Amino acid sequence: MILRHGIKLDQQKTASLRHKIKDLPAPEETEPPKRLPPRKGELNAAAIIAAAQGAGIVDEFDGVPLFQKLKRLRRLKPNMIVACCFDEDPCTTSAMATLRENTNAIISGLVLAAQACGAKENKIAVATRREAKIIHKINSQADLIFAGERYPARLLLKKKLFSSGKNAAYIGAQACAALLAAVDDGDLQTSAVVTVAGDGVEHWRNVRARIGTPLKDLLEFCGVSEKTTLVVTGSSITGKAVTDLNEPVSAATRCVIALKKAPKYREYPCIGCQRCAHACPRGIVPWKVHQELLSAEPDPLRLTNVQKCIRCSACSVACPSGIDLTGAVQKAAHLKKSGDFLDIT
Amino acid sequence: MTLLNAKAPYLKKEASVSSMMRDTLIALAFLLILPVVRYGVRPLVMAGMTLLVCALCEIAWSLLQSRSINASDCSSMVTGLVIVLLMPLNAPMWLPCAAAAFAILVAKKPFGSTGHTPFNPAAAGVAFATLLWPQQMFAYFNPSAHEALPAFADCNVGTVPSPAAVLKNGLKPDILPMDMLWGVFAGPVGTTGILVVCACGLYLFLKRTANWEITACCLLGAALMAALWPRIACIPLTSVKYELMSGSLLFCAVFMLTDPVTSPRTWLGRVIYGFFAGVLIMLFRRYGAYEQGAAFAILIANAAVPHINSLVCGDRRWGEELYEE
Amino acid sequence: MTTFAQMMITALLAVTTENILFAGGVGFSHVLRAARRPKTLGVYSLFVALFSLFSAVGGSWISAKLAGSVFRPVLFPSAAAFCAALAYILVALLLKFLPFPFYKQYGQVLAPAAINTVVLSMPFAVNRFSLSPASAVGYALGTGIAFYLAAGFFARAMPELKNDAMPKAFRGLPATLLYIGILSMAFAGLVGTKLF
Amino acid sequence: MRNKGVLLRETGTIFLNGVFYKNPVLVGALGMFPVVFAGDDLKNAAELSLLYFFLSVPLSFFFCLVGEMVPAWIRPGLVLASSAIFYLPAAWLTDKIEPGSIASLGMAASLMICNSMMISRANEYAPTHIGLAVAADALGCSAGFMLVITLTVLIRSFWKTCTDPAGTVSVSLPFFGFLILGFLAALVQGINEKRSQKAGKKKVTRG
Repeated sequence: MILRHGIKLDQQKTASLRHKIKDLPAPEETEPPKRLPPRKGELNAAAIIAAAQGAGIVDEFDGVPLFQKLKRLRRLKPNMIVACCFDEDPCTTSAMATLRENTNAIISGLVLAAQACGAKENKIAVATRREAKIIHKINSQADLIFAGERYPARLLLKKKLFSSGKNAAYIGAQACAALLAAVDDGDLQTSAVVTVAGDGVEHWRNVRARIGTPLKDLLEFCGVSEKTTLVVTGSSITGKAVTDLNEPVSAATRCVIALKKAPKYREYPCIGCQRCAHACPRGIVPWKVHQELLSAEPDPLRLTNVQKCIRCSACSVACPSGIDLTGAVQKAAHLKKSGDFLDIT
Repeated sequence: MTLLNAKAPYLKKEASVSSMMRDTLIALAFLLILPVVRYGVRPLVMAGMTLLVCALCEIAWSLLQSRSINASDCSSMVTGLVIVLLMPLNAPMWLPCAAAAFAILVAKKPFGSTGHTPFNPAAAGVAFATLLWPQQMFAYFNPSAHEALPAFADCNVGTVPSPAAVLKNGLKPDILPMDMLWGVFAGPVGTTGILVVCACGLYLFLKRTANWEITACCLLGAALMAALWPRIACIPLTSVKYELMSGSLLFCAVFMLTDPVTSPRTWLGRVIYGFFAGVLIMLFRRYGAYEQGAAFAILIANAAVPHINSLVCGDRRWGEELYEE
Repeated sequence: MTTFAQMMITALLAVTTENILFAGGVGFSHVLRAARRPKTLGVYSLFVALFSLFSAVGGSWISAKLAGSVFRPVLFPSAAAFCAALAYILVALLLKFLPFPFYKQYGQVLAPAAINTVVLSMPFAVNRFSLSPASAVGYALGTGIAFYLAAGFFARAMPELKNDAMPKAFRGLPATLLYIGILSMAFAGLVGTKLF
Repeated sequence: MRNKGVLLRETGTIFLNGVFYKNPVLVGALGMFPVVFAGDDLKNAAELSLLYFFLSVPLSFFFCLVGEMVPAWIRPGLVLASSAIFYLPAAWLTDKIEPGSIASLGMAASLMICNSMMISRANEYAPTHIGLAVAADALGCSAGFMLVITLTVLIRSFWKTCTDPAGTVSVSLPFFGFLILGFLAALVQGINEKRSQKAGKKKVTRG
C-alpha cells in the first residue's frame, strides 16, 4: 500500500466510450488536404523521421513534435517504446477510443516508431485487464502492459517501468496512427480525437475534429446547454479554464469539459489525515510544506524535494479540507529556487 | 453564456471534511438506535438537547468573535454526540449539556476550532463532567428492571454498579462475557452495544474516515495489559474479555482516539499512539480514582502526540529555538 | 536491593500519581520558562532534580531537629529555604571556578532552577507521604523527571498554541494556561483528591 | 529631579500596570501556585494577600538599597536567604492579625517564601529602579495578586454551589484554578489588545 501512491478517482468514462468516434463535418470551403511526395529510398529510420516531420505530427502525450522526439530517442537508444493508450483523467477517453477503433494501425505505427529510434521491444500500455480483453479480441497477439486506474497513471507507469530496470520511451496513441498514415500513404496529421464531456453537454462523445476548429463548433456538435458557466480544456484536474470559445483545437487537447456549476470547495484547516502524502507520487509531504509556509519564517531546508513536483495536483484532489496544496508546493519551489531566503546576516 | 475562470481541480471530490464528519455522525446515530428501541425516547431527547447546546455555543462564540457564523462544519455535533453516548441514560438533562458546553467553549474554540485543538474536545468534556459530578456520571439504572424512563424529567430509578465498577473493586461481574455482547448491562448509553460499536467502527474504517491502526493497537495494548496483570483472579482470557467489553474502552478506541486532528501524522506514529493510549487506559482503570479512566488517558495521550510526531516524523526541531521569546 | 526498588517505585509515583507538578500545581512558571528555551531544557531539569535532592535530604534533617519547638510551622520553611539558598550559593561558587566554560553557557539557568517552588516543596512532600530518606531521594529524582517531561510537552506544544486561527485574546499565554489546566485535569483523574 | 507631576503619573502607571494591565500572575505567569493551590475560600485568599504584602514590600525595599552592591550571580541566593529571614516577621504579623492563619494555610504559606513573582521582582526590578518606583511596583503587585486570588475564589465558590457533593473537592483542585487563570489572562490580553489598537488609531488620526 505504501508503494502504490496516487489516488483512486471515480471514472466517468463509460458514457463517452459507448459510441464510436464521430467525425466533425469540415466546413465546405476548405480544400482537400495535400499529400506528401512519394518516398524514394527504402524504409529506414531517417525516412520515417523525415515523413513524421513532413506530416507535421505532434505527439499528444506531451505536446512535443514527433520527429524531434524520435531524433532524440535515436540518440538515447531506449530498450523499449510504449504506446500510451490509457487516459489518466477520469472524463477523457480519446486514447482508449482511438486504440479500440484502429488497433492494427497503432500496432504497426508503433513498430515503425520502434524501428525509427532503434528500440528492441514495443508495448501498448492499457488501463485495466477488462480493456486488455477487448483489445485481445480485436488483435490477439498485441502484447500489453497495465497502467492501472490510479491517478496520475502516467507517472505511476513510468515509475513501475523504471523500477523494473527498463529504459522506456513513451509515445501517444494518435501519434502512432498518424505516423503510419504519414509513412504509408503520406497524408498529413490534420485531425485530432477530442473527448467532449461534463454535465453542461447533453451527449458525451469522442469527436475527430480538424486541428484549428474553434471549441464553439465542437461543443455545439455535442449539444451544449445554455447554462454552462465553465469550459475546461486539457484535463478535469490540471486543465485550464477557457473564457472565449473560439480558441482552436490543437493536437494536444485531449478533452473539453463543460460544467454547469464550477465546483466550490470550502477551505477548512488541515486535520492531518495524511491523504495528500499518500497521494503524491513524487514522495513530497504536502501538508508539511503547507505548514512550513504558514509558519513565521519558512525555512527552505525543511521544504524537502519540493522541486520534484510535476504539478499533477493529486494532493489538492485528495485533500478533504480543500486546501490548495499544489499552489503551496509551487510557492515553496519558487521560494527555494529564487534563493531570496539567503539573508545570512 | 458568460464563462468564468476557476482554479484547477474541477472535478467533484467525494471526501471532504464535512463528508467525513457526516460519516462519523451517521455512525454515532446508529449507536442511538439500540437504546431508543429498548428504553424509549429519552436518548433522542438527550442527544437533541446536547446538539442544540453545541450549536448555541458555536453561534455565541462566532458572534463574540464577530466572525461569520456559517463557517463551522459539524464537528461540534460529533463532539456533542460522543459526549451524550458516554453519559448514563438516567443522567439529569443538564449534565451532557454542561459537558458539551465545556468541550466547545474551553477545549475547542480558544485553541482555534477544528484543525488546531491539542486535545480531543469530547474527552475534555467527559473528563470535566467526571471530575465535577462523579456521582451523577456513574449512577447507571438497572436495564433489566424495565422501569419507564421519563423523556425530560430527572428520573430517580434504582442504580446498579456497572461491570467496570465491579472490576475496579476486584470482583468478577456476575454477567457472563458472552452475553455482554448484546449490551443488556448497566453502562453508558452508547458503549454497551458492543456489536453495534464494532459495526460502526468497521463502517468508518472502510470509508477511510478513521485510521484502523489506532483502534487495533489500542485494543492490543489494553488486551496485553489485561492478560499480563489481570485485575480479577481468573484465567487471562476471561480477564481480557471483561476488560475489553466493560466500560467505554471500545467506544473510545473507535470514536475518540481516531480523531485525525489529535492523532499523529505518520503510520508508525499512529501505531505507537494507539498502543500508548491502550496501556494508559488500563493504568487509569487500575490506579485511577474513578471507574471510567478512558477520558483522562486520552487527554494524556493527546498531549504526547507532538512528541510522537517529532520522534517519528524526524523533523528534528528539538535542537534550535522552538518558540522565540 | 529493596532500598533501590523502593527508590524506583517512589520515583515512578512521583511522575504519575503523586505528581506535585500537575496534581499539586507547583512551579509552573518555571516549567514555562524552561519550555521557552528547549536547548537548555535538559540541564534545567537536571538542576531541578539536584536541588530538590538537596532540599529533600536537608528538609528531613531539619524537621528531625525542629521536631520539638512550638514555632515549627513557621521556623521549618524558613530554615529549609535558608539551606536551599546556601546550597545554591555553594553550587554557584563551585561551577564558577570550574575549568571548562560550563557556567557561561548554563549560568543563567542555574538561578531559576535552584530557587523555585518545586525545590522548596520537597520537604513538605517528604512529610506528607512520610518517605524514608532513600525514597525521599527517589522522589526528588522522580520530580526531576516529571519536570523534564512536563517542560518537554510544553516545548513541543508551544508553537501550536500561537497560530492565527485562534482568537487574538487567547494567543500565547492564555492558551498555554488552558493547556496546563486540561492536562492537570487528566492527572486529577488519576489522583482524585487534593495532594497536600 | 523631574518635576513632581511627571514622577507621580509615572508611579501611578507602574501601580496600575502591576494591578491590571501587566498583572504579574496573568501576564507574566509568575506566582501561580498560591492562587491555584490555596485559592478556594475567602479567608485563605485574605491571609495569603496579607502575607504577600508583608513579605514583598520589605524585601523589595531591602534589595532596592543593597541590590546594586551584590554581584549578579550571587544575588538570587541572597534574595532567597533574605526572603526566608523576612518570612518570620511577616508570618508573625499575619498571625497577629488573624490568629491561627499560618497553621491553617500550611504549605501554601510557607511556599510564599520562594514565590516566583516576588523573587523576580526583588531580583530584577528592585536593584535597578528608584525607591518610589519599587514601592509602587511592590504595592501594585500585591494588589494585583489580591485581585486575582479573590476573583479565583469567587468563581470557585460559585462553581462549588452547582456541583455534586463529591465534586466540590475537585473544584478546589489546581486544574480548575489554571482554567480560571487562562480565561482571566485572555480577558486581560483582550483589553490590552483593544487599548493598543485604540492607541494606534489615536496616533494615526492625530499624526
